Amino acid sequence: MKQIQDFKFSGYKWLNYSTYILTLKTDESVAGLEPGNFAELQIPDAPGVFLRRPFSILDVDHKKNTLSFYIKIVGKGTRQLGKLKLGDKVSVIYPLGNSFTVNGTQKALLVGGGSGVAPFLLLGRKLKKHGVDVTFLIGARTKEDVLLTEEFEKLGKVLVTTEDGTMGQTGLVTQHSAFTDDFTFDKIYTCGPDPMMKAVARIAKEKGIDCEASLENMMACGIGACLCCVTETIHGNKRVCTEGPVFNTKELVWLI
Amino acid sequence: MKQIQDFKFSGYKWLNYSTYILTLKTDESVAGLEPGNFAELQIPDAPGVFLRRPFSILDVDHKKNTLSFYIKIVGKGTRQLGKLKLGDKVSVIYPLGNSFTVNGTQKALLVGGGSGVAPFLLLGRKLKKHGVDVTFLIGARTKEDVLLTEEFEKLGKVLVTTEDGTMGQTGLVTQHSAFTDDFTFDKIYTCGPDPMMKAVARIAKEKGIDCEASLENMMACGIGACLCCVTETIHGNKRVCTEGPVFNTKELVWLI
Amino acid sequence: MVDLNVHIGDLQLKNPVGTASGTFGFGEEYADFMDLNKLGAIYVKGLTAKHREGNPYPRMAETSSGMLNAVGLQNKGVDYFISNIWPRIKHYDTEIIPNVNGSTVEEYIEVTEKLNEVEGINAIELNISCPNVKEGGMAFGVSCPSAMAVTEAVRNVFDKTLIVKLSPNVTDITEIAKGVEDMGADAVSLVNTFLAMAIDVKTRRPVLSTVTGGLSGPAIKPIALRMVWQVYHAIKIPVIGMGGIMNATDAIEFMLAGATAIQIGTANFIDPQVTLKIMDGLVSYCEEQNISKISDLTGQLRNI
Amino acid sequence: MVDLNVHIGDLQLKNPVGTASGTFGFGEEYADFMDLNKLGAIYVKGLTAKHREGNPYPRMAETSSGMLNAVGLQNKGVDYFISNIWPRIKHYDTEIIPNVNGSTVEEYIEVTEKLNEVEGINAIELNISCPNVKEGGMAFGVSCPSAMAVTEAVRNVFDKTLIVKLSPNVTDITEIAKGVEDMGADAVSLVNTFLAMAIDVKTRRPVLSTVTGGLSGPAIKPIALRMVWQVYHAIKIPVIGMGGIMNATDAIEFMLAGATAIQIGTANFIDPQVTLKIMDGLVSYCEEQNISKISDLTGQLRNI
Ligand SMILES: Cc1cc2nc3c(=O)[nH]c(=O)nc-3n(C[C@H](O)[C@H](O)[C@H](O)COP(=O)(O)OP(=O)(O)OC[C@H]3O[C@@H](n4cnc5c(N)ncnc54)[C@H](O)[C@@H]3O)c2cc1C
Ligand SMILES: Cc1cc2nc3c(=O)[nH]c(=O)nc-3n(C[C@H](O)[C@H](O)[C@H](O)COP(=O)(O)OP(=O)(O)OC[C@H]3O[C@@H](n4cnc5c(N)ncnc54)[C@H](O)[C@@H]3O)c2cc1C
Ligand SMILES: Cc1cc2nc3c(=O)[nH]c(=O)nc-3n(C[C@H](O)[C@H](O)[C@H](O)COP(=O)(O)O)c2cc1C
Ligand SMILES: Cc1cc2nc3c(=O)[nH]c(=O)nc-3n(C[C@H](O)[C@H](O)[C@H](O)COP(=O)(O)O)c2cc1C
Ligand code: FES
Ligand code: FES
Repeated sequence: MKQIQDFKFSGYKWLNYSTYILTLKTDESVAGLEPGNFAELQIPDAPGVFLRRPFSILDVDHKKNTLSFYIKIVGKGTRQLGKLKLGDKVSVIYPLGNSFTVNGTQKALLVGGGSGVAPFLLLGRKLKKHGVDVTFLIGARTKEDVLLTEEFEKLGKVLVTTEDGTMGQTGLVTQHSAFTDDFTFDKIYTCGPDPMMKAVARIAKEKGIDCEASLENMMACGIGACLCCVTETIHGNKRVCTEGPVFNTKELVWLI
Repeated sequence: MKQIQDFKFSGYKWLNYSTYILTLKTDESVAGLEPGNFAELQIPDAPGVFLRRPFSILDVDHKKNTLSFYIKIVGKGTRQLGKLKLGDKVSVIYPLGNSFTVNGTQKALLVGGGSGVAPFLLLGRKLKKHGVDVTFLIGARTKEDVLLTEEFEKLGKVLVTTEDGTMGQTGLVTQHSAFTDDFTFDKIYTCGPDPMMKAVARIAKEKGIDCEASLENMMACGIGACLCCVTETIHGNKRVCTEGPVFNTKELVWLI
Repeated sequence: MVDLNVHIGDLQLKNPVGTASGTFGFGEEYADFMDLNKLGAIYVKGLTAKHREGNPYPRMAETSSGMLNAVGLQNKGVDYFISNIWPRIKHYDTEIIPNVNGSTVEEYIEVTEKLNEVEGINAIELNISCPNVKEGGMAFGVSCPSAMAVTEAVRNVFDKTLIVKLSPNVTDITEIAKGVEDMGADAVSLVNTFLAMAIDVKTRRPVLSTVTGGLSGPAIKPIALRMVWQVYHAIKIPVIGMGGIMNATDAIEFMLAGATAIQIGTANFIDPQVTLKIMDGLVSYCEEQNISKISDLTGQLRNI
Repeated sequence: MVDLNVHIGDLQLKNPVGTASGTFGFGEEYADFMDLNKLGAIYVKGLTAKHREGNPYPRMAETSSGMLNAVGLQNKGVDYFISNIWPRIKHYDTEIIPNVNGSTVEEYIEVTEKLNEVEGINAIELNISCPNVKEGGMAFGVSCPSAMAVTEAVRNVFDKTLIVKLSPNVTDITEIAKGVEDMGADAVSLVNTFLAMAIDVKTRRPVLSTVTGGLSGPAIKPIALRMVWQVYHAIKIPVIGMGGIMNATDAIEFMLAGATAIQIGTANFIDPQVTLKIMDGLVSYCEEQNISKISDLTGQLRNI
């Protein structure tokens, strides 16, 4: 069940100058959630920010009653959210959206770019629990933007591409040799910039395997009421906040 | 010359639950100013506050490069201004408006209510410097709202009225015996709620002495450009931010 | 105990607080957050005769104290509503009011005739002010003759309470209000969104797929309030006020200006429980001000 | 070096950034804060034939991302302007453009004829959109025939650049824009403020002495931007855009939508140096985007 709950700022872990992990704590218990779910945060005292902001749930701790988020600063809201002080209150609506499916998967490739890696921690854990062989493929502009790899290494193999060649293979994520070497994955999960996800979906189509993409459309309500966040699917417009954010790319009407 | 200058939050002195002295500091030198002058403060990160807010200058320290303000919380801006943290920047436009005149005054009564006492510290000092005999008459609802008396006692006699009788004489400021006992003041200065100032002005008129009142009209620009803050005078509408905030009450078209 | 009942046409609403069409889905979307039975009314998402896909994405943009939307009446059509959605929501103990749309007068009539047959639907809101569709919508609401024509046509086929939703994108909203009153509307609701626009300077493209969209939220409140005040003084039927109401103070302003009831739109997105808070705030205000019937607030703006 | 020059009628402005009438006094009020010579233009406070006291206090209210004003054209009259103010400000190396008002067509003509004689005054802005006066003002600007009539009358007595300032309180702003273009206006400026209202729920009274006032500030920006875009596509003469511009990004949005030049109003109250910052921001944008002439931005909105 969706809920609205007041959390308190509990801490940051800054990963680089523009990316941080935000942890929020509540006195009540944290609701159960699934990999792929997201939350809508109301950013306190944020001048110029009117609506809530959606973020994937990076991690949840049911003992400590915390939720954490992996946030990349891209504008006024994400900047302000990086300036919380102890005791600041953040209202959170969660868990929202559907989640990744894991049924039947044996060998999964998780392809993420930028803040798109956020849902992969919970997804990686779930896949591992289900005995799935997990490989993370992370694309970034440069070394400094390749984050969370330590966490991912606990769950599977981690491959990296950087555009400037400072880490892993040089180039775009879709140029990684994982896609050309003997390719034995039976499922791709992807989250990140649209062009990246489209390229990944194209590869999945070529290989004839399933691909699930987590979309980041602009949202107003986040709970299915406003119909602002739709994406075109073969069954008509669907709400990314409700029927998504995770879609099987076969369903999406992407010009790929 | 009016200026716009960035100040940094330097400290609070909380006088009661809803009133504080705010001190701001700049790295440059603080401009010269006169009793009665005010400033327009831009309240940083204040959700819902669009315009600057005008406040009388309580005190200035040209050695430490500080300005201070005596602020009563009445709404969102004054509430937010009471939540600054070290390092917070406040943009200040000052010195604005005209100032009290002291020429020829020998024995002055300064009648203030609420945050209206703010300009009286600088005024009291100037009067004292000019050898004027100064009496402060402070009206408040209750004891807890009678503030700054220690400061004022350094400059002259301090009389008090409270509506609930918890300090000084009971009643409204205009009911104080200072107005009935042999009245030897040759000038009244007043600042506070409009009804109080009007009552004080009426007494001054009866006594046949000059009275200067500092008005607190709603302002948009504070620098004479918008014509929002006008008060009606016998010479037509005048801008409180520029031809005021201090007016000789003889000039005001008050229905008194 | 403050009496919160208000009357709109033949409806008695248990309180003046409703949710604005298009911002509250079909109510169900908010059921996790609140007891829907507490609402005075739920104005559900705009319906058309046939299934509509609405406009392409992107459909929204955030603005200073507001947002633009260009949803464009995406809905599965009135038949789907009646057979699939209505049965799921009709049990709620609140007035559920469909929002009726059309590209032509015939389409308005078609949708209305179907709703007229549904037991439990006691009122419709005739939307002649949607700025996000190419044909019909706002075009009807910005010209007095066409607003009157569509109201008259719908009135002829609808026996229950008819609320006409007005567009703010007009020179004189009182003229349109008077016109639809003359044609038999039982109430007017205002305002719908303002036609507006956002541009992304990096790409030099409009933010919305449709270039323009509808502005809602607190940004428009002062204009909406003025219109409610003007319309209240121009007509005799009740006014349902909306546009940027975020809290009880805003709601009271609309009632003082002349609204009999109000609708909460964009505020639901920020706080899905805002309607309950507004109800509580209305009660507190009435208690503080010794008002025993909330309907006594309507139009009680004093002279300056 | 980015070429910032823009052309409006016979004027060559050194840059597109001007200050909006009524928000910048006669310029002098801002001289302590900035070098006025840097401005593209200063549109000075509205003038009438005779001295006017304006409306009673209170004249302003803060709103979400905006403000209401009900100043009501307080000014000392055109003669006083010409003999006392103009001599003090004429030396500034910027285009100083008086804003002309009237309750009747005759008054507009009288003010214009006097300004027409003043050497150094190269343009006027004809304000047919003031929402804060009982007679004239906006009444002229919300009806196409009267907007055309006053424009024609003024055009007949004015030899220099004539800018007509349009009201946003209309159903179709393009109709009025086309009308005044046909009557010989050299440019249009838009938008003036939106008729709006605020209520104090404690006293249950309007906040403004005049009940309604004009809404300005970022709240109105999305609507103003839409109107500039519409008008740009409807007429051939230049458009001067305004309404809630707070920074260079906003200014660029207006230029992309079709503005040749822009005016900054309410933003001056919050930051008296905002115009300089906007100029710097325009230059940076042009440099980043490899634009050598800022006038190349006008109307360059791409398709979605
Ligand atoms: C389901 C979902 C999950 C997301 N998960 C994460 C996450 O885990 N970590 C993370 O850093 N980001 C995530 N995002 C993106 C995040 O919501 C936006 O970066 C954020 O809303 C930007 O807010 P801002 O105020 O900083 O930016 P603004 O100043 O509003 O705008 C800056 C830029 O961000 C874009 N943007 C603004 N609002 C949104 C929005 N609601 N959705 C998408 N893009 C937007 C704008 O188009 C603009 O280009 C997610 C988005 C969605 C829809
Ligand atoms: C020249 C001048 C000097 C002043 N000096 C002081 C001072 O030294 N100390 C002090 O505490 N206050 C002073 N004030 C009043 C102070 O400006 C207001 O209390 C403040 O602006 C309220 O801001 P807010 O956001 O807290 O209130 P809001 O939330 O905006 O409103 C709360 C209430 O305050 C009133 N108010 C809002 N803005 C203004 C305004 N610009 N001017 C007057 N009233 C307003 C409103 O009508 C409302 O009733 C002065 C005002 C003026 C004009
Ligand atoms: C996302 C969205 C969708 C809307 N859809 C409709 C609609 O289908 N029918 C309608 O009459 N109004 C619709 N509206 C307008 C609202 O009902 C309301 O008139 C407007 O938003 C102003 O109120 P607010 O400022 O409280 O949101 C919609 C508004 C929004 C924000
Ligand atoms: C206090 C104030 C006074 C104004 N006076 C005038 C005026 O005399 N003549 C005029 O044409 N417009 C006047 N305006 C309107 C502005 O010039 C401008 O059109 C409007 O404020 C929108 O721009 P903004 O949002 O940047 O302020 C006034 C606006 C304000 C806020
Ligand atoms: S964001 Fe409102 S329906 Fe998805
Ligand atoms: S506040 Fe603008 S003129 Fe005084």
